[in-house]
Amino acid sequence: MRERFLTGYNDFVLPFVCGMIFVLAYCIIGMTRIILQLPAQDRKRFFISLVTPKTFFKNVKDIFLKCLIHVDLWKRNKLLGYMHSSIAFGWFMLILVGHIEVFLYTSNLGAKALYYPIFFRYFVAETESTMKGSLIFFLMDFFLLVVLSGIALAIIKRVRSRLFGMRRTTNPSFLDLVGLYSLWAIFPLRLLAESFTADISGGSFLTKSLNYVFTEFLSNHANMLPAWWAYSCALGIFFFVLPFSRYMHIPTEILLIPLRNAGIRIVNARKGLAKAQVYSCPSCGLCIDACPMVVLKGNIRDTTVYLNRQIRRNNEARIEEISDKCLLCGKCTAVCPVGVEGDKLRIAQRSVRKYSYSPDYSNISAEKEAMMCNKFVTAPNNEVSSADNEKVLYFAGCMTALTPVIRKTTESVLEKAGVEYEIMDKDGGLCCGRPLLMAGRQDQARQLVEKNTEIIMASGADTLLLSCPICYRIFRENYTLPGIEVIHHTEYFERLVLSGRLRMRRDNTKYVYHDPCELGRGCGVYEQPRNVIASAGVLVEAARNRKESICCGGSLGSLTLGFDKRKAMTENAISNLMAGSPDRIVTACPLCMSTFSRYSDRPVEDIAQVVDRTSEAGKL
Amino acid sequence: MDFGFKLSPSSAINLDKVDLSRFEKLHGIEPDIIKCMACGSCTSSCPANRFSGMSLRKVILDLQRGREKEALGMLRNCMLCGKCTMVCPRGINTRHLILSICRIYGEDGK
Amino acid sequence: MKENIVIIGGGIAGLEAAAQLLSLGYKPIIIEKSDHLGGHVAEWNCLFPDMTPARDIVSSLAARSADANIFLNTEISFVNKLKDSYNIMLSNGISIITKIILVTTGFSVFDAAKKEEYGYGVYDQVITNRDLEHWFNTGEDKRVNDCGMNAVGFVHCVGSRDEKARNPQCSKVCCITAVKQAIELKQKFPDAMVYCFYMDLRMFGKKYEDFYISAQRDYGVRFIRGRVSEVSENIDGRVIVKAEDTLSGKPVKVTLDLLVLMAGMVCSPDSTRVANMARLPVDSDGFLKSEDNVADIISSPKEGVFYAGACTGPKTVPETLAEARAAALKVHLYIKGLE
Amino acid sequence: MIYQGKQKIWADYQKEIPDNHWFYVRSCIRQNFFPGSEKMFLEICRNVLKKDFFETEYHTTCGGIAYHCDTIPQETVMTIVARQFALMTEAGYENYVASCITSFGNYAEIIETWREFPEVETRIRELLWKACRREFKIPKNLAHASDLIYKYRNEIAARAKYRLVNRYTGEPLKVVEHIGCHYAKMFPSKGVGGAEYPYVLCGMIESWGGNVIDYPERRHCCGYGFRQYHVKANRGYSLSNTYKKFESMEPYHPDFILTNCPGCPYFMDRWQYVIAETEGKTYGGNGYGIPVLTYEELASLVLGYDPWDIGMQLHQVAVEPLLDKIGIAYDPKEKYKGLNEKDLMRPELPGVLRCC
Repeated sequence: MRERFLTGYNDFVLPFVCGMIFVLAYCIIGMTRIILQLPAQDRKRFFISLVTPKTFFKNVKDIFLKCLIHVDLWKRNKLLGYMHSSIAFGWFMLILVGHIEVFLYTSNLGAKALYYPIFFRYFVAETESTMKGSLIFFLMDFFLLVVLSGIALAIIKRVRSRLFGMRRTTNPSFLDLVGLYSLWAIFPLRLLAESFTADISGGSFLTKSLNYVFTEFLSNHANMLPAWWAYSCALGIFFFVLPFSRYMHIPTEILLIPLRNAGIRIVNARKGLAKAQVYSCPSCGLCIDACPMVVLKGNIRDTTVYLNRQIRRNNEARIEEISDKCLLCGKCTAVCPVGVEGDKLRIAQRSVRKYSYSPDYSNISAEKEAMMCNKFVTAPNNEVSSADNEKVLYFAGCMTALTPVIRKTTESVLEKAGVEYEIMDKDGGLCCGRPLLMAGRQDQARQLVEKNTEIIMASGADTLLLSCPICYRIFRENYTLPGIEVIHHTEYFERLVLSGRLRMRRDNTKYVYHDPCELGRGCGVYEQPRNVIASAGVLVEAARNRKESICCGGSLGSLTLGFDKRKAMTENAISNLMAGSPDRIVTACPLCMSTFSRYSDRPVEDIAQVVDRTSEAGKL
Repeated sequence: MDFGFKLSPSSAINLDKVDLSRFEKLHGIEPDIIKCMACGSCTSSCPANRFSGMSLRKVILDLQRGREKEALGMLRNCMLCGKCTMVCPRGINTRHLILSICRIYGEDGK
Repeated sequence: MKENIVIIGGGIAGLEAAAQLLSLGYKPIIIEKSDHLGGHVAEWNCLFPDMTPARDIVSSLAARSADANIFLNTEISFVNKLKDSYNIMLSNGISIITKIILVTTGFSVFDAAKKEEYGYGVYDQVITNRDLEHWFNTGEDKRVNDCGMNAVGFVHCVGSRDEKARNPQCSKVCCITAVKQAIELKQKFPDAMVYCFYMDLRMFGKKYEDFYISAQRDYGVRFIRGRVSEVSENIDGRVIVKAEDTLSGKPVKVTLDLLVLMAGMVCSPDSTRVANMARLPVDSDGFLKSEDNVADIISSPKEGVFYAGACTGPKTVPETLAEARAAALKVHLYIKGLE
Repeated sequence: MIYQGKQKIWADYQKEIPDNHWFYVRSCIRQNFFPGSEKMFLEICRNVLKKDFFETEYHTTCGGIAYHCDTIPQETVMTIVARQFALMTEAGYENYVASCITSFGNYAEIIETWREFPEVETRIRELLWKACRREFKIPKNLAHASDLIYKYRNEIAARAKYRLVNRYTGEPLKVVEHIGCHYAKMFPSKGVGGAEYPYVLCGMIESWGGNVIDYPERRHCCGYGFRQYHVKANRGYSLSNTYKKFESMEPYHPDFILTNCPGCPYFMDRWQYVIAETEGKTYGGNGYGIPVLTYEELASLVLGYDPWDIGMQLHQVAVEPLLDKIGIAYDPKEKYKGLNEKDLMRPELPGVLRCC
């Protein structure tokens, strides 16, 4: 090993060095700002999590698996996974092996440490004849090949994204394109530059072979310098563009993972975690295909990836438009490989809206309301009466009032099972607060939560039964009801069936179960309803189900989508359910039910109807 | 001089004098507002009706008649639950309408 | 085919029936009191819901029925019942013996001046739906002020559904006509505020509801549910309209530059006169009485006398045309039966 | 305004008013409000126009106010009216003229009811017979006293000393006419000119040289509305109605208001004072109010009677500016001197409304 130049310096390193310094400084400042923007409590929690061994290892593992290997993408599509991990992991290994190489062979680097690992082959002549040398040469060439294969796939993906399981991809912004092309250019240029130098500095199967080809045509070594310049420039351009392009996700995600592992939630619409999420967005466009609104082409630009872009640009008008239109089904969050929470991010945007008039519920007497729901009725069927005498308070919810069959059949099931129950909203009741929360009116939602809490606590119930997933979610997430179990009727029915208090008659009816957004993605309830339905008939699955279930289009989440705009979404969701050609569509949400029944060609039922029809009183 | 009685304010709505500038602003954002045909479905399904007499039909009408105070009084207990959106035969996006009213009208909006 | 068929009235019902009868090989006689064919429709500008020019309808009808014997400016002096036919004496001295009379005498527009509180004929800025159509056609009406049209009102049900006007029935077409005219005025004066004062909106026909929604959404016509109770004139000559806004339960008052009264349909005096001469019964609503109001609206209780169009009650143009065609067929079958 | 349109309507509402031989009944309240009016009516009809007007001291109220206040049932009011008719029948008259608008409306309503439901009339005849052994005939002609002055308007104009012309400008005086609600709103055909555009006062004004002005709230009630004024809690509502009328007529600057009802002139006169005191607003020129005259007062003034002899000093709103405009001679010193030369004493002057 020998230094080729005494100075160990050439001007061509400048673009790279400047870019590197710039991007490092930018990232450090940015990271500090994000951390400072966190509320004091969250910041403390974050720092503690960094030094807690459990979260520390989780962080390392997550960063490795997510940022380098992209496991989520592997799960989705092998080719897509390979493309991403080959570039990320390959590059990472190039950097890592490059550094190892530098530290192995040179001492007292000084300022050279900045660029030596990158341009080692130019400054240092090596021989591949030693074992050590040949291994490193081989590794470097190998990982370069890996990256190059990734780049090749990336180029193919630009043209044929369907091969990668993506119907639509993001329309890149100008700087994204600059970043993209410079990234694409980096590795071929590196190959070129190193190949030129391979006969002097040494190389392996890739660079050396290319060098032989080059010497046939371009024997003059003076040609090598422009190649190194080009390589350095590509790197420099990439680094300069990085903070302003989607590639900012590379450094930001490393911050986002520990933040998320620390259990921090979005508080401010634009600062702290929200900012980390926005900058973590790689613009991959997976959320575009996921979005139920995209059946209408006009809505493509209202998906999460574009929200992130507009937030980065501070385009307030578009931010408002995008965040108000969303159905808040949460599917983009579910599919996002970096963990951008599209729904919560939007709610946060909605919550900063200025209103000159605000509702206020202080005039509503919780006491009076509670008086109306504290007379628990024991079902006439005493044979199966519960031994533990649980008192079930059934909150049907606003939407259920428009689909009274759900309430009626739920009551009927409760009676069959001999449950002692009382209805909380016989005469309307209060809203659970979730619609207000989704509209970003958090103070108002909080007031309703407090009122309802008072009512429920005063009722003397020990179980709160809900048939509306919208209510269920807020009751689980935002209510504190000590001593009271909050349960959705799908879960409760499963319990009744398992405990034998209900006996199901199974027949050959084919049911497909639609996962309501708020129940599935929102609360993680997937299996219980399926178990119940499977005991009533034949359960078939939709093309996309569970976490990837498609919103019915009726969601309260969207503030601006008009009735006429939702039809296509509902029809798309129905066609998704038709994959197993079911006889009946079953759901567990009053809103999904009324939305589907509007356009469906076959019966749409709530799970309560199915259970009521196919069950009889069991024995304990 | 106190006679023990005085002029009672007119209860009539004088459309010539009603200031509709805020309504026009609202109409700009919510063009569907005047599609309302006053069927009253929203009112009959409204859970807030019991508390503040909320009736979106009346709110829409009152805003057109310049009776803003009355309209906001009714809106006081609106819980944005969306039942009115579900039942509206004219497909008016009532929730967004209510949010827009809250943005345009009210104390600070004056 | 030498049977005489007398069609009384040269409105669209008469013309359509004549055209059909001509195509069946008859040569009907049309007796028209005025100097033009097409009746009320000829005075109209555009017809809902497709804004078809009324002129086109009338001229095509007139062209198709041109081969009939048409007597313009002719009234019926008397009708004598003979053994199995009628002797009809015309004002021009001609006498016709016929076994078949088709009454297509139509309706009259309610005289809006009878609703004194609206001030038609007293206030400068009060016109009727017919005046407005006339203005659409000719642009001539000094009551319509081309510049400075800030607010216009339409009063629905003028002389319809009104016991006081002795016209308890609904005139059927005024609601949609008001919506149509409101849209047309809004097109001419986009900045004007247009109010429709209605009791009920009866949008029963094909595409009427679309028309109504469009009037609200696209043209911003404001509908106020309440009947105008009185109209006064302001010091500047504009009219002040008072009504109850029944939906807010408040009296409402507004100053308008033009008030259009949607005068309804009443049985035309000519129908009544023909009915008297031919001894045809009159129904409780003042229109001619059919054999059966459900199954056989085009037959009169008298042998050989048939009805078509608005002489038996308010009707829209398509309904009238359909009835005229049905009546022509009925006449044809009746003649076949005679032979 | 299309004047011909109005004329067409007036032509439709002409009622038959016999020229002579009338049985006259007074109003309960007018003699207290403007006592000169009824006196002048008889004076003009009997002494100026030489007509036969019979009056009896035995007649009572028609029961109208009580009836409209829901304090007596319809049978009672009908029996009272039947007794009045009996007095007329006994006196040998067939034409019945009432001084009060509400009475006029009341009589018209009862006669119409009897026409529609003859069994009611039979029953009332029985009740009257049981009560006071009287029998009656339904009057052949029913008129309000203003109908007669309307009928005689041209004769009065022929004898007139003054015309309703502003003597400074030569312009006709601008006159607002106000018709009592019960005159024709219930039975348009019973009033001269119908209910929408009554002609009874317009006719007088036109024939005596004035100009009628039409203002938006022309039809509106003066605000008396028995149940409103008589209950003190509702009195503000009564006042508000008058206020609405004045606000509406204000831009036209009327010279005076002519009325034909007992309550209207009184309330439109007195409420101007209350409005001035509470709202600080006056409607005439220079802080004066708009004088409100009864048709008899106007007829007397036109005929040249001394304003103080016909009771003009009893008006709250000073009439002097009007008298000056017409050019009627009067002696300010005589204003508060009674007919018997006795001093009537001066009223306290209001704070806002300017009075002489």
